[in-house]
Amino acid sequence: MTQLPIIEMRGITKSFPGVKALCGVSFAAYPGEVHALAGENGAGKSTLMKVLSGVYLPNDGAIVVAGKERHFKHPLDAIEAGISVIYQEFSLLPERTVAENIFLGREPTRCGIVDRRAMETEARRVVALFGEAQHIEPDALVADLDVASQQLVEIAKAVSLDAKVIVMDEPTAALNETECEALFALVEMLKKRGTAIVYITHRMREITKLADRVTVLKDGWTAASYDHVPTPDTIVHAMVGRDIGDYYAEPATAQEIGALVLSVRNAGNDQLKNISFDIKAGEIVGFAGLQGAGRVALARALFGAAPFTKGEVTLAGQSARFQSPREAIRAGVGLLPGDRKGEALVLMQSVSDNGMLTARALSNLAGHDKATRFASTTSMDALLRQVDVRAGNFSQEIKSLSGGNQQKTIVARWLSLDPKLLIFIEPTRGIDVNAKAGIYHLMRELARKGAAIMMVSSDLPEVLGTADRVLVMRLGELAGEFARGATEAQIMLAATGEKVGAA
Amino acid sequence: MRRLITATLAAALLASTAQAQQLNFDDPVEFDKQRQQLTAKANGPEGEPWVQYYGDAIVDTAKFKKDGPYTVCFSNAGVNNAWRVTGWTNMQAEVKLHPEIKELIHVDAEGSDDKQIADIDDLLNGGKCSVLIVSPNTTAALTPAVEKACGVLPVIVFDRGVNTKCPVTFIHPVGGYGFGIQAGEFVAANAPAGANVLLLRIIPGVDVLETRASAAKRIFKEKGLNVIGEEFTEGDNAKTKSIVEDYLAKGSLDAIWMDAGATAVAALEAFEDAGKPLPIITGEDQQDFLQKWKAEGFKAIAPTYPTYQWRTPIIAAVKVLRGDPVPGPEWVMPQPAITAENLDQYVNDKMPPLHHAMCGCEKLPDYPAAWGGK
Amino acid sequence: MTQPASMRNIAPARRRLQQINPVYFVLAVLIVAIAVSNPSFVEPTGYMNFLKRAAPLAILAAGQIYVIVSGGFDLSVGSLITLTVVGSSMLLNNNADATWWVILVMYVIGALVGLINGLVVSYLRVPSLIATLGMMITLNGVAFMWSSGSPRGYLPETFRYFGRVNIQGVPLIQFLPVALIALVMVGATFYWLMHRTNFGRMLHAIGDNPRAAKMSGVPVERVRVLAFMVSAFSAVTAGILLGGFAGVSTDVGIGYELQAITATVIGGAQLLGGRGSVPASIAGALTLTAIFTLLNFVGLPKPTRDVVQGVILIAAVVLATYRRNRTGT
Amino acid sequence: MSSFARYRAAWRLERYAPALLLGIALLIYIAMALGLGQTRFLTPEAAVSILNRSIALGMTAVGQTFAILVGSIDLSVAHLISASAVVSSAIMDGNPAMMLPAAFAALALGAVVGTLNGLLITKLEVNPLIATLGMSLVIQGCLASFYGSFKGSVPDEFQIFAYGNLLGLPISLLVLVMLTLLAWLVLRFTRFGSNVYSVGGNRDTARAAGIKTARIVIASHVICSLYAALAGLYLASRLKSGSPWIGAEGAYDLESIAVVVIGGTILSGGKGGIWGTVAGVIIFSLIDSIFNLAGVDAFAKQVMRGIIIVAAVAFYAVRSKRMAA
Repeated sequence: MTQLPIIEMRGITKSFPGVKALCGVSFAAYPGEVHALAGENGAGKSTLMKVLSGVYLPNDGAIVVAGKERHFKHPLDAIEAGISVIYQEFSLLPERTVAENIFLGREPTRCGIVDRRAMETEARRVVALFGEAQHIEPDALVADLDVASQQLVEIAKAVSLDAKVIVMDEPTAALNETECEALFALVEMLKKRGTAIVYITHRMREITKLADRVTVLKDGWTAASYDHVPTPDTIVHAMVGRDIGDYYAEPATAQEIGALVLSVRNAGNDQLKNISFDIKAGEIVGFAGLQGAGRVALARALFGAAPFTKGEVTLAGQSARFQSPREAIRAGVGLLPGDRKGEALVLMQSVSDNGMLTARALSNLAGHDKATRFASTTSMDALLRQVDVRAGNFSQEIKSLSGGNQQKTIVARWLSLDPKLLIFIEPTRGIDVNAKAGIYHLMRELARKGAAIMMVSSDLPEVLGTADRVLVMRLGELAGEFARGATEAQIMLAATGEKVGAA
Repeated sequence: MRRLITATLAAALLASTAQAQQLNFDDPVEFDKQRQQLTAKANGPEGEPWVQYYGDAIVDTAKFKKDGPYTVCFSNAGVNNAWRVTGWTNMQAEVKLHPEIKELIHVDAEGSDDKQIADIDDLLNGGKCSVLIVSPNTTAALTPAVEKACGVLPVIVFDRGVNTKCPVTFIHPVGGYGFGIQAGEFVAANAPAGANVLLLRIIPGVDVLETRASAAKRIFKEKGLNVIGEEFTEGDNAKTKSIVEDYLAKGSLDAIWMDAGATAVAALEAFEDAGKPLPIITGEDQQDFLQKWKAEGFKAIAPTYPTYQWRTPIIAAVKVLRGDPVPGPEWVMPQPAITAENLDQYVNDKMPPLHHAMCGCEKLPDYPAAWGGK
Repeated sequence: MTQPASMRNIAPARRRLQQINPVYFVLAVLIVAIAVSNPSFVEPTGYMNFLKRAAPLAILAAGQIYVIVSGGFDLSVGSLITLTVVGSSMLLNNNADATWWVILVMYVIGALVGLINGLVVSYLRVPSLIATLGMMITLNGVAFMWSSGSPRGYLPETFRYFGRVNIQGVPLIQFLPVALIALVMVGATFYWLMHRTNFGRMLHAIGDNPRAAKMSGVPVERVRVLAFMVSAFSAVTAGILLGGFAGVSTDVGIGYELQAITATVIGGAQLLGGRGSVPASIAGALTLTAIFTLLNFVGLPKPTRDVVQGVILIAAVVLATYRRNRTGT
Repeated sequence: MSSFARYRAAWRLERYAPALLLGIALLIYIAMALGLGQTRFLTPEAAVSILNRSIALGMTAVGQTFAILVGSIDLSVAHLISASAVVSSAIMDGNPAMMLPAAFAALALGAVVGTLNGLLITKLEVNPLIATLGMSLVIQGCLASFYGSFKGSVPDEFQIFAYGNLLGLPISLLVLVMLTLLAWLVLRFTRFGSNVYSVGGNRDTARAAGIKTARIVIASHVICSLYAALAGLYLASRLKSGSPWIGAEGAYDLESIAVVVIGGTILSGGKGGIWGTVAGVIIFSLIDSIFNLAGVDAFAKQVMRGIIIVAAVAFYAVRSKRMAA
């Protein structure tokens, strides 16, 4: 290519208290090209894009747009420079309509009056680009849409901006096959118009299919950068930095699998139907499926956060249809939520307090906080050290710890209670590679000690590498069961109910 | 920068208009008039000050003559303090003495001018009222509403006035200067020249309280007393006590002058708790103060703003509706002070602490139960 | 490993100094200023009167901080104070023998008020600002209804003992106000409950992140209800002290809710929950009282006091935000 | 979930809840009037008089809606109302020629206060409750030290604002209707209005979409303060002069907040609207009228009011999945 890049990021460095998220990363996007940005969770992809979109100010480095150095102090600067980002975590306002969300902050006006008709016409036009199957009324409230439709609104927002650069952060995570194809067609169309697309994914198939260049990030560094599309193996190697083999822990041996711990029969609620499965002590059971397939709903139902309304559940022989997390915890169930900041951490409190939280919650309210029935601060310190939480001291606020150390603290929280069943949801989301391996080994260690482990993850290689058995969910039901050694293709097939050529 | 300039301008505006506007609460003519009234002989039956009046201005009310039974409407500023509670009880009891009154419709403005204006509007729209009694929340604010009512039916105003002569009569005791004079002269007569006097006030800006203070200050100045402070208590016991404690910590206090006596006992307790002898003090006719006065025997006077004035509007209303003449357009009634000599007449330990003794209610129906007494 | 280099190099002593809540320094400076402007303050009558006067607000702040840490507000405390004083006077009617059971009844009423506040916030999901605003209006009405507008009984000396009496003949300090003993006892109990028990930790957790607390097994509703009950308990206590200090009146409690919240904010509490300390809130209350006392001694009129209170309130929050941003926590 | 359903705007109870509450209040009122045989309380004149009760509260609440929608709150309106009333009446001082300058000064004061509130909240990151509470104390203090009592007086020409009639309707009511319509137009039809909802809904999302969130918050506070200043002008006209306690006396700070949330605008922002607030104001007036009709005394009225505020908000809140604190 002889063309000039539309945008170029040079030597971007960004650090947060306690974490260095990006270290001298460079990146460029050319018109009419798809530049794939690959990397593990926590490699810095999202942070890089937030710098590009003006959400974060970089500590060092430069952004050059059309040959001119720019400093984005506010997202508006980036938008004006023609950069549009579709974030992984949705940035939609649930209480507003589809059209209002698409035109958030840039509503068309006529004589100062918002031109609702123009808004709805344009929204209709953009949504129509996705094909006949995807029909969303512009005046529907976003809160009334399902996850996939919301994703579509996100994309529509960027498309309607007519941006020079569109960043898509794992856009297919919630889409089914047909929707994916429509998206790919859309990407091709945008390419033809001369838009530069930054496509963040860790799905090799999408890279192979769409990308013109590939950059791989790892732990905040540029691990590799290619002006062509290399083989998936090369990319994976650059992403992971070592062989998959020793990355995951050893599977369970036949002897290690013990008595039945959890048994679910014909259970269901408004999101789940007819669920039946078992988990034995010492076993890690992975749950795969598309976003919205009911895996998280199942975990929350077991944990009593969104209880089952029918069916039977037993835990170690006892009836176990819990109505609240507290009830579940008392009976020996633990859960590590996927939304760590939202559902697990109390950010202003210390590492130690976060570890002690559940032990204290189950103890006498008037009891001494340093020595509860389940753990004392001393035993918690030992646990935290055992799971290898790295902090200056355990009385510092947990806010300043990295994602991996935060997650390990939550593991220690549950360890102190010796749970019979431990549910991990997206256990390695936003965690760096080394910490990931640590979490995998911790899970295995727990299983060896006799816990039954349920793991819900959208990271298919992770599920395949960690679980002893994989259950696949689709549309709120169990759609298949696979022993260790299944391929991604088999699982995707079960998850989508369609023929898939997964990487 | 532009914002800064705007802000400065606004502040300057505030300050300059403030300078230009100082209402006059120190009127020597009114001062002398009220001083005379305090010692003048009132017309009307002895021992019933609620029907007594000064002067001989009488208004003819024949044009309001109407057959009974009557519906009396009363727009009340509020019953938000003990004085008004005693008064309101008086008024209700007075109504029971008049069988020709079929109904007393009472609307409570809860201390809000805005609401009282709306209330009067409602009463007029209701069309049931034979006569309207108004106890205005503030003088200026209620004037337009009262003017409007005058066009429709006879209006009687009492307690605070309005800036219009349209009501049939405006019933009130001698006034703020009179109160200030009684209290001020007592302190001046009993304290040695140069004595330290602390003025305890409720809040600034209320006309009747301002005139009390200006009268007292005029007297203190004449006598050469040393006013060492003028503090606002917001009628709060705790604040009053704290303020007095602070003054006692700083130096000696010989006398306390109060523009309203509600917190007099708290002021005295500050002396007690500090182990200091009780000062010369001016209070009001609240029972707790009178009882303490009787028990401790300190030098005190209790000028009153008598709650018996709440009986008068009902009496006047009935007269007006019958077409009988009433004192007016101002009905100024006596404003006695309680002194050591007549204290025993008013002390009554069967009555609740915040009961106002100058209520003229002892012979009214349901006394003392309705007033909370035993 | 995650500590920035600059933090490591600070001498331990200085670091500890930085960790001390600035409210204590501010309070110390104010006390010195008062003592300078009015030398008699250093005598027992001076500072004991000060503490006695500050005790109700300090107790109230120590209770309010429970609700603040749990992520809410309690605006109903002022009215509850009024209700306590008015209700006690109605029930007691100068009958000294009834003191103890009347106090008990008042605490039961307080517990009920806290319980209702907590239940409304927890189960009806009404924001505490609105729930306790409604309670404030309601209780005020109840107090007036009960007394038909003006309280009809005296408070006997046995009741007023707690707020008024100084125990004489105490060595060193000559005398000791009972209110101060009450403050120390309540302060110590509240300190223990907030900073030494599981309850206190749960309180921080639900204010910090209620969803995470729920998912971690914290009985969120129960803890929240208890927080409102503690606050109501402190309001009844403050009411007993204020009634004792100054006797019967109908508007004792007015404005105390905002003063209590102000005190906790000056004490560095995080509004909307997760951070706050009982001793610092008490210090905040003392600071507020000290400011008023100082302005009084200096002879500034009330309007100026309002302005100063407003400015200090905003400044305290700005300072706390600035400190937090700077230390990166 | 694997294919896109055809989504249309769904019918939602919340949207009609304020109207429902208003309907209930209206029914009670009518039932009481009929029951007591007081049918003259059901005439158009009576309706106008009910609405006329709450002009000042209405103006303040419409402004407060902006502050709450944007995710903030304003406790300084009560004292700002007093300040506006006093300053304008002091400047007019009975002189009709000074009417415009006085109104301008009051509005300028409102703009300054609103800007300061907004700056404190956005630039110094002070919690809006504390920022506006502090501001409220400062205004109160300034007011009391400059003006002790009623100041100035309003010329008769200016009193037309509060007492005049046009086409058989009170001018003040017409002004309130116009101000309400204006607020509705701004919120519904301008980009700024959309931005208010966006910033209130989620400040980070709004920022990421390129909205200058600080400006929106400041502007919302300026609007809130301007409406309060207008309420002050109205009260000056109604009371013939400005009193420094008129705002606090009417408890316009807490009442306006109560009215807004009764109207279904959620305290955390981003959801609700002007018509809900209007419903809330009318509900409050109706409650007043119902109590007056029934002859309930002021104290019992207070008790009921407190309960009604909580019950109305619970009516909305109990269905939402949000955890309250």
